[in-house]
Amino acid sequence: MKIGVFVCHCGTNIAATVDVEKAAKAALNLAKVKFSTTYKYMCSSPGQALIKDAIKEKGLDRIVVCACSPSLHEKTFRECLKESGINPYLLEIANIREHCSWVHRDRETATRKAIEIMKLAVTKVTHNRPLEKTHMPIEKRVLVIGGGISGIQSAIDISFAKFPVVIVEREASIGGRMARFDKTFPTLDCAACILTPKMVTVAQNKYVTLHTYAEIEEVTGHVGDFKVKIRKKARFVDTSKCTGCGACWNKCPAKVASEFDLGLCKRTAIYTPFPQAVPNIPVIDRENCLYLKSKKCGLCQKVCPFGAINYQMQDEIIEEKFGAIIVATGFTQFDHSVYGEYGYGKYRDVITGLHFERMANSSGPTGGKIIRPSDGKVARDVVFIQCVGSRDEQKGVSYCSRLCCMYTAKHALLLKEHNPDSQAYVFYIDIRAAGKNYEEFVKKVQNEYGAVYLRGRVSRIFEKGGKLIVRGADTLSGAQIEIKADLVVLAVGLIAQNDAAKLAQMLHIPYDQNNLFTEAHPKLAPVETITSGVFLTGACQSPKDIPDTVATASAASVKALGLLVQDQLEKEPLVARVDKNLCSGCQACIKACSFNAIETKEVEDRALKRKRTVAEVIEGVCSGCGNCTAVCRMSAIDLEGFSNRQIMEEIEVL
Amino acid sequence: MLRIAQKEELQKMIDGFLADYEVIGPRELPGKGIFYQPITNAQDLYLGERFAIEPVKKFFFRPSEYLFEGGLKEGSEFLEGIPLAQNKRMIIGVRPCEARGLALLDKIFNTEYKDEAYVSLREKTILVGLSCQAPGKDCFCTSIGGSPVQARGMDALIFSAGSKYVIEIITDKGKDIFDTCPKEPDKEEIKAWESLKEKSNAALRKKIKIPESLDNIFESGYWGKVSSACISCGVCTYLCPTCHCFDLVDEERKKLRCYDGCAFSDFTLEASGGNPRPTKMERYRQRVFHKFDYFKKNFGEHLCVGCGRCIRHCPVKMNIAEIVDQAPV
Amino acid sequence: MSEELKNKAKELLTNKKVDLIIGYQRAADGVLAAPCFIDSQDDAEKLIWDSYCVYNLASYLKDFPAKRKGIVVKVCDLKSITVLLQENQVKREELLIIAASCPGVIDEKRLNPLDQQAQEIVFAGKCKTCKTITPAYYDILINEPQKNDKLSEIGQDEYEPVRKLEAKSIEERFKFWESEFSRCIRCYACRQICPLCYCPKCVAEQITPGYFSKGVNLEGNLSWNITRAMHLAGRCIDCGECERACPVGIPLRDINKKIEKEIKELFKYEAGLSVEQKPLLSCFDKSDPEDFIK
Amino acid sequence: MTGDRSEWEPKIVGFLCNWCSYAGADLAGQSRLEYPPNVKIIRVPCSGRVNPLFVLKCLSSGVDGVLISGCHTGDCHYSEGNFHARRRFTILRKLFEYLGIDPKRFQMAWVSASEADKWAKLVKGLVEEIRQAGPNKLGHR
Repeated sequence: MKIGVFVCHCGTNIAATVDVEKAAKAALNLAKVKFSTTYKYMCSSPGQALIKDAIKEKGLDRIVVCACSPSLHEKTFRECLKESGINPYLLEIANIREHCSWVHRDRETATRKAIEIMKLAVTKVTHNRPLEKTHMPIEKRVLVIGGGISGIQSAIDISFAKFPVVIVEREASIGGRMARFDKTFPTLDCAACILTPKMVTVAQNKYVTLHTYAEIEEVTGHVGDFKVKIRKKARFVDTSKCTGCGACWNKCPAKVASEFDLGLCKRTAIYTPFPQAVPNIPVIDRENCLYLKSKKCGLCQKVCPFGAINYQMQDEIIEEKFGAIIVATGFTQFDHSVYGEYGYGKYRDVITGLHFERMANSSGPTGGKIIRPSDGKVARDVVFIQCVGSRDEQKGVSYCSRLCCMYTAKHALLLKEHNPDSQAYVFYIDIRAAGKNYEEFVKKVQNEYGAVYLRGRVSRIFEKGGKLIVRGADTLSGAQIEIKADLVVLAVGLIAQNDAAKLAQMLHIPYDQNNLFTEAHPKLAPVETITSGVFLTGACQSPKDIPDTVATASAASVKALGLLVQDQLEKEPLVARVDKNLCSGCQACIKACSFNAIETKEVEDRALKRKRTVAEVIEGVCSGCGNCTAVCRMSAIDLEGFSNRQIMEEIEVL
Repeated sequence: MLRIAQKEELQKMIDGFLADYEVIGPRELPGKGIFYQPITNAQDLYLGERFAIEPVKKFFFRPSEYLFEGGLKEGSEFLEGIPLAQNKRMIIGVRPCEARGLALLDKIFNTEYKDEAYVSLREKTILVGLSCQAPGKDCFCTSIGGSPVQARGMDALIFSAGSKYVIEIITDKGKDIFDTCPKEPDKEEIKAWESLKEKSNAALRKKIKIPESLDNIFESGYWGKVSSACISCGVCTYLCPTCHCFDLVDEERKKLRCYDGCAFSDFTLEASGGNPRPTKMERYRQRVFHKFDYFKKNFGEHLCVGCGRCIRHCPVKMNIAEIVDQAPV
Repeated sequence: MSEELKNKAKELLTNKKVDLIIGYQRAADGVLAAPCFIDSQDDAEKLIWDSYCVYNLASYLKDFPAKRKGIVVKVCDLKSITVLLQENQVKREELLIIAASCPGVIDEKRLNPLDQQAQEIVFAGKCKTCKTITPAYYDILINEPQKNDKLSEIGQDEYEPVRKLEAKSIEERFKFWESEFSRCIRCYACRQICPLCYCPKCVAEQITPGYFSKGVNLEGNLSWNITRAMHLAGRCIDCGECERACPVGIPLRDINKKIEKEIKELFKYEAGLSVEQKPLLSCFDKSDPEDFIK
Repeated sequence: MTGDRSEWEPKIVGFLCNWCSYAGADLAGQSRLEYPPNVKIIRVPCSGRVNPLFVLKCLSSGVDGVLISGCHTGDCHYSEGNFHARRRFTILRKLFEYLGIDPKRFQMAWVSASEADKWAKLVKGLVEEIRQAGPNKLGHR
């Protein structure tokens, strides 16, 4: 072994405080160091040429560069080694600038320390091994979990690049929350008008497969090779025969509250959630179908001209492989019944923003009339209350739900448009209208639509004389306020889906105390997760409005496509490795790995003459954090580039 | 040559030794047992009947010893022996079996091949023994050529006789140190001493028979059976006054010699990963054969002194005496 | 009880329910017990069960891979089997657990080595505070579980020795342990007897790299004993075998108990409670205390 | 073992995670913050990489103090490594205390990539604390 040590002056950055010549000379006293020299700027072209020449002339096979932090030029010098025909991982950087010359003033002290840092690097490089980047095949298909606007957008983007994509949506139709909206802020586009074409696009796209009324059952494998079991719930309607003619739901006698319309109207037991459903094929709700419950009725089967109704249908589990997964499972609404001051959810005329949205919608349950659900009278005085469940650590969640300020403003505007005689009152804590044309929109609602904004909280709502008495404070004027309202609309917060944690566990992605999925980095990797190949979009990560949701959907798609366009997956080789002779198979590492990068493998133990189960690292998945190595009691698992031997010897030479 | 001393006189002599020697002797650690340790005055000594857990072997063939250091210093290679201990030592209270153990170890480390570390420690040390009068239930020295009153390997041997001590001087070294004790026992006292020796011998009740040779049962299934309880620890070998297997290890820049034992699973493990003694059966058989067959063939006597330590301290009560006694020869 | 055990054992071996039974027999001295391995019904006569059956036989399970093993266990030993199952070292279907009602076992160290007769029984420290009577699970239960009422004095603090040491100054504690560890001869009896020390090659034996000195000196002995304790953190079920096996009387249980106490207080974790439990050091809680971290 | 106390300078080993603490120390350099030279840095990918055996090795090799520094909880580059490290070393530290090993000799800190100032102060404080604790007598140097 011939180690070369190259000490950089970095102009005067290093040389002013560290005696670089002395350091270079000291290097020659270290075991296996055969050459050392200094240069003004080692990272410059002549500097690199110096290293390359020395490698050639002196036959060096391992290099230590004493210079700046490895975060700056480790890559540069690895490349330099590669060009000289040495494996790029046979390099160590001794950080004698940031960690030495820049933090010490005394020349002697700094020189002594620089030599010690160099000694560490020389010791470490002695045990570096030549490594090659690893390659793994990629299944060139993407799974999108959730068929709301975010999943739809992701699927469209991926299909655009001509890769197959599968959407799994648990409802009977794709469309998600956005399908229930009337207008969108701040432009007041009709939600259906912009969403429906996208829904149709995915439905007709040959690269997109839709599995509606389906759920994820199990996820195994890893990036490039996820194996996913999908439960296709029994629809009791043969999708290949049904044309969506509607004969069945027109005849169905069982009526239940419509989930899509939040109970504002009824639907039948065989139903599509809404008229523009994609696919436009109904499902039979097994809890409420008279035939499935008690073998009575059977009307739908009789009236179906295509014989599409099949009461014997069973759930089906299919298994498919994917290279990447996009999680677009969205959000659900905060349940405001925990608020006693708003009547524990028992007043029929205290509704949520989404109810309002449905009422405002011309194809909605009230045909676009904004009324009091209790008596059907037109709502005139309407109180909007913001931050219900949001920004409330006691009863709700601590975070801001981000969209409520905007949708409340939109509602106040829609109210005026629908009921010109009406008056909107908005109780708020702060107005958060940070978005393009958002502030202007709120101003417009206040100034042109006459919405009265009251800064303060509502202390109580109670019924009196057919009206809702809303008591609250206007903290700006200091006045106590009492409003006789026809309708109260609560801007309830956005929270994670009830089963979000379960899905996160299946995907091995972390989630926070609110069950919102955690991105790999809050700033620099906002749509990635720590599980390589799993990406996040939309409100499953944190509350997002439609533009942000669509943006993250496209971002996640690009990340997924970035994987798919590669011939093979390339991974840094600084990963953990198991010495199967030392491994007891206790699986402590498997249970400790955040990345699910270790699996079990059966091997023949020649000494014991029997089969043994040991751990094995999936190189393509391992992130190289090394946690497993410290968990392993028998030190059977080690980390390339930061091996036990290297660290132990580094300690020894200190 | 015999001497006799009152308890106080003996203690005074021992206190006198402290000026010239590092004096080591059995001390009682409450709740733990008896341990050989340096003493600072004669009162520290435990001169009762209980045995020290570890034999005196460790003061000569040390549990671990740095032999030399080498590497790079200022760019050039160096190799330095680690200096041998120079001070004079005396170990008081050594049992006949342990001293005999040293005599056996001498055959290994101080005959043809001279182990510098061992030899220097042997030469620098005076051994003063203490006879056994109430041997333990696991003792079987008389079955293997020893006895509770045997003086082999010692410089002097002390017998506790009521309020007095009879001192049997064996070597010149022994004579030198007990010069300060002028009193010789009278006839009565000698008679009492001789009957004491007889009684001591009789008190050792456990007798075992040791086969002439184990050759024909090397392949016997017996070894698998008797070794099944073995947990492969080092208690029997480390506490044995005669076991002397060792391992050499590189530690940083030093070469370390430390005890090895045939019970350990990596005993005779080769660098290739192969091991001629892969299971505890082969290793336990090796232990018995080494002690009761090979050593006799090579050195004329068994490599066991019948002290019973390996039986007494075996965490799973393996009993080599019974195993040898019942060997199906 | 021994009779009941013998009969059960014969039945199991005759009906080929197991290939062998790991149990206890009388030792050669006629007083103490020793482990035994019974594979024929005739040998089943050897089996005994009484207060001399100190050993945790779970250590022997690894010696018989792929065999159906009957094993005689006490309540405390059973927990080590739970950990072995949790750590995939044995297969439940290869085990037939014969739980023996335990009256408490003797403290071997208190027996006078010079006395050749049977002596009065002094119970082991672990038994004095053992409150568990019924084994968590088993295949066969020998005799109704009942506890010697001299034992399990309710209210006795199992961590008393630990607390006593904690109350000392840091210098006193160091002196205490320095002296205790100074006797360590590195025979590794503590490791070999431990049912949970099953590593194919202990870090103490590894050489490239060597993790700590093999020398019998303060740094080597301290490193070994700390490593042993750390590797049992969240796994040790306090069978006390390490301390019993230690020929030089190092109070190893006091170290194990310290860690047991800390992890109970800090992480609400107890070893050997269930097979499904995640290992202590393979998991964490985001709210784990961190008051010492700067 | 180090002899004369007046000449003795504390020797400290710092295991720094690559993503936060190592970068924090880099920033201290970029900000030209001055601090004592006693801490020798061993770069590791994550505080979770640090094996208690490394700490033992340090203390038995005569190192006077050991520092493990990682990302603040929740900021770990690998998401959870520092949580694992925290639990692991909480136990080790408790054990050290119990065995009479001065807990000052084994410390942990969370230093982010932006906390150059915290890093410099940490080193200063650490060196002072170890200086007061005196030379480590466990080790063989």
